[in-house]
Amino acid sequence: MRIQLDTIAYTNHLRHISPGQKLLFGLGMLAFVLLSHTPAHVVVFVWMSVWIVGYAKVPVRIYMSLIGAIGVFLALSLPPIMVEISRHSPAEPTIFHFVAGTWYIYVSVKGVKAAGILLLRSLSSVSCLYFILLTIPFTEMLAVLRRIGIPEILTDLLLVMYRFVFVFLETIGQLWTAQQARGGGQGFTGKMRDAGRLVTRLFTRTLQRYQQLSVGLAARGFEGELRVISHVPVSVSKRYATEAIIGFMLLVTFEWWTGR
Amino acid sequence: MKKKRILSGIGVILLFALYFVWNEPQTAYAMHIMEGFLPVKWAVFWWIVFLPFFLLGLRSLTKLTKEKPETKLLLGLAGAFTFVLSALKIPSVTGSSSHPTGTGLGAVLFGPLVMTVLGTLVLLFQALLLAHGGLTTLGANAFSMAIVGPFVAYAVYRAIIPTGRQRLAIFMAAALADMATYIVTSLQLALAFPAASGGIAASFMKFAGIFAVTQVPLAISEGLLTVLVWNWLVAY
Amino acid sequence: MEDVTYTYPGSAESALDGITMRIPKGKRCALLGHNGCGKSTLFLHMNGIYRPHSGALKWNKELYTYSRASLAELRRRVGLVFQDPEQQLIASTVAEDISYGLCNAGISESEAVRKVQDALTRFGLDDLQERPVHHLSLGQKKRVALAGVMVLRPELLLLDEPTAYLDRLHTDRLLEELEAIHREEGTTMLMATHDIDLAYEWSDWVFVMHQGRLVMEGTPDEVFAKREMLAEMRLGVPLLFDVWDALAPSLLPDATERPRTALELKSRLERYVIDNKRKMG
Amino acid sequence: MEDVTYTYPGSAESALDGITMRIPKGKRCALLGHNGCGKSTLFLHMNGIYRPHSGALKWNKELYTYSRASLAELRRRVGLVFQDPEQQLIASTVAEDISYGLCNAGISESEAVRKVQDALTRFGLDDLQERPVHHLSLGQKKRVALAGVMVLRPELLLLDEPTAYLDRLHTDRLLEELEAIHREEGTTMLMATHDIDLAYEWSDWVFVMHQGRLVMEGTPDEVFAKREMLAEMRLGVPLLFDVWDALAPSLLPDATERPRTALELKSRLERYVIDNKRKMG
Repeated sequence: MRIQLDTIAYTNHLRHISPGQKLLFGLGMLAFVLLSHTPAHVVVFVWMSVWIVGYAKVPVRIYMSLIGAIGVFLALSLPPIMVEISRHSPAEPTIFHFVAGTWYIYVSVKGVKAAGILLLRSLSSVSCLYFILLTIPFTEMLAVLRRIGIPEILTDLLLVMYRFVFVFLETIGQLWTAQQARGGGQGFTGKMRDAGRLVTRLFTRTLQRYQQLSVGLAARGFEGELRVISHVPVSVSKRYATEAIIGFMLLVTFEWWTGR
Repeated sequence: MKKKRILSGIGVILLFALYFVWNEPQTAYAMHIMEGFLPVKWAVFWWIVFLPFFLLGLRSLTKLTKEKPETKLLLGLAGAFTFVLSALKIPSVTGSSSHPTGTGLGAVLFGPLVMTVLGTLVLLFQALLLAHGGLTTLGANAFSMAIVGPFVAYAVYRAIIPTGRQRLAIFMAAALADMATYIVTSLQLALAFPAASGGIAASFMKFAGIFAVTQVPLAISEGLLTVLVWNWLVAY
Repeated sequence: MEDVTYTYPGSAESALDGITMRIPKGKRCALLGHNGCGKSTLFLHMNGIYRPHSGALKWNKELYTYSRASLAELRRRVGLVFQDPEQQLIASTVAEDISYGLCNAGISESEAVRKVQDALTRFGLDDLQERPVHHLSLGQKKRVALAGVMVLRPELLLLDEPTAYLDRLHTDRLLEELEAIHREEGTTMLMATHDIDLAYEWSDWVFVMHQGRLVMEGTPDEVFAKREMLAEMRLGVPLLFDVWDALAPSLLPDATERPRTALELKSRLERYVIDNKRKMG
Repeated sequence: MEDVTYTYPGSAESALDGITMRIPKGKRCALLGHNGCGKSTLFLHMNGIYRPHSGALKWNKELYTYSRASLAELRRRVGLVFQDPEQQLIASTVAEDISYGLCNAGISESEAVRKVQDALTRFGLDDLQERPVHHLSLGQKKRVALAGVMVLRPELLLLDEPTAYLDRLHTDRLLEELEAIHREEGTTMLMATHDIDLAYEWSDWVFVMHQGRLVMEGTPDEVFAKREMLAEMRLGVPLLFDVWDALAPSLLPDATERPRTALELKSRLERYVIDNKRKMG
């Protein structure tokens, strides 16, 4: 089984640019989004989309569906922020309101505005996150983490996890297929038992894997360290670096201009 | 006038019903606060609250793996296992599918401090491989899922186990860990977005009320599932 | 009557590329091809797990409808044995696993218990019934997987590389069991394999798949006679077939039937030698 | 010089029951036996992962000492390729994984990078080096596992069922690679398998294990000539061997050497047919 985002990260057109450069850029933009205001958010979203679709050559259709999924979720998270419930009739201008018993339920103009601002901020930070996810393969991210001095225990755990996440996804997919092929998944109790069996089988398989892996790695000279030599592209692209820096400076100016 | 009020009441109910039907498939995200959703001061605040626990967990982990290097492999596999569980759809009491968190079972098996580190790494994977949650909101999400969840599960399990009712202990541990996670998430959102009238308390009621529709059945489902798994594991 | 027609122009990965095939009822069929040629994908289509992007599948001239009830019915009729039994065994003990399909088919408990007992006896698993699945050997796991499928008495049995990784002892046992099933219940069988010697020895009808297409079908003699095509796909030709082709034209010009096993070849040759000596003498 | 003597009276499961064997240096050896006869356990002893309950192992006449340093040294000299590549691949990309053993051996980084590059080229993995392991096919994973072991240039290479689950195309490729390694580096090889046809075609020396004991050893011709013993263990006889035995006494009474591959058999038979015709004519 494959995870779409992971697969794209290995085939995107910015793959051979130094992951450090891309990570720095992505995180920098993310921090900028959190500190800036709405007009800048819109510009960041558009600019990051250009990086992702234009430079990294992620198919537009895939990118749109990724953003769409997040958008739907965000839209669904907004009503609790917009809707106000009060015992008193609203003091501020409202878009509409109901009276239910002694309760007033209303949506205020201010609330909608706040939700809109939040939506744009989220979307633009998600586009920064997607830039990181779609252009930096996990292995290279791990190499960067090692280099900046993240404790070894964490990088080792991440290495083992990353390797076996896919093995287990495969296993769970196969077990699920087998359950379907044998007529499983009928009714709530049936589904519940099937899910329970899946988890149980996966658990025993995990323990088996642990035994196998200890032996397999011992045979390769494992003594507590999981050191490998990562081949990480180091080419820092001047062209992209220039655009990133100039763009960032323009954005800061823009933010200063509009944010006053 | 009265008639109109009743009609509008029904309208509201219908609207909410529709909203929950829509919201249901999105429960995958519901326990996570999305990237960029929290204002910067709250994002930083939760990172600061989260870090001491994480570092404590890390310290106990380092000690553990120094003594027995193979533990590293076991924990890595356990992390992968938890991640895969969180990507698994389980049937929910309300009918459609939902996602288990696995923190309850993990805390009972490995202890809460270890689970804190593992849970955080699982959240990091969800952010990096699936774009669930985010990097700036990792502190807040890890606090609710990887710290509060496991500690509640562990405490509940320890509290009930002396009564000898193991299944109940497992069920409550898993279900209450889920509930605690969702309550903390609601609180985090309420703190960040206080209501115009009624402030934080009113806002908390709104978030908790809405999440309750999806998260309470899910917590019960996860509790049941964990008991089923536990039964099979104990039997063999 | 068995009648599966199936067309499916390739997806992005084009696992199956416009395949049309018809499985003859009551025959033992072999499906030959390399790893990744689409054999497993085809099986998952026949079992109704995957739906074709285009084209359609039929069962007894009736189209697959993919409604819940018809799928449940279909999966009772078409049994699928996976290559890796780890993948197929779901429950924790042998008896429980065999009962899994029965429970899903909604058979009453007393009936199910009886059937499970029958199956246990039938496949020589009586002693193992309470054993947890992860304590079994590979050969035993494969037997349990087969029992769990056969207990539903499917009309078509799909076997994905059933002998993969089994030693000869267990391969022989498995083939004997399949033989018995075929003899007693007349189940139609379709076995995916890349072992051409096995396919030659065992099957009545051979399909050859290559890169998602069905490239050949026919009786074993017909298919293996097309040496060039097989060589091109690097599938090879059964050893016995090769030997016979080298010998027969000159030694036994009037021989019509090919030997299918080493034993058969041996006895034929011995007869020939004796005949020859008599002629000479 | 290669000299492993090894005795180990059985544990509770008696996986190995007093085995004494000596692996001839520079030879390609096959270790035959059913699944679960103790082949894998034996390998894990040779690699120093398990310690015998009694008896001892020697390397070049020196006893295994099981100290940390000597174990590390031993594991560099004795490379072990597992049946399931998932078991020994740990890093996330091909190049990283191959470097893992080198890092453990404490080789300097620049040297290691060079060796990894060599190994990538050697095993035709250049195009895959940045590919994550989970995007590889089974055959590719096996190749990476082999490369990760061979990069340390072991003197003895242990292969546990290397052809399991591979189709003929990939089996052929793997055998070609082993052949090249053997030719160029003279590595001693010991391959556990239950594929007797493969063992017959490939090996210079054959060991047969049964229920934790070493029951036979010798050249392939010697071992496979003991049909009764092989039949008793239900290991069977290579098909080629069988066919040849059926043919040779009557057709080619003066033939001394047996053919080892189907191709060889075929050309021998063709020559015979031509000779025969000439005689007749």
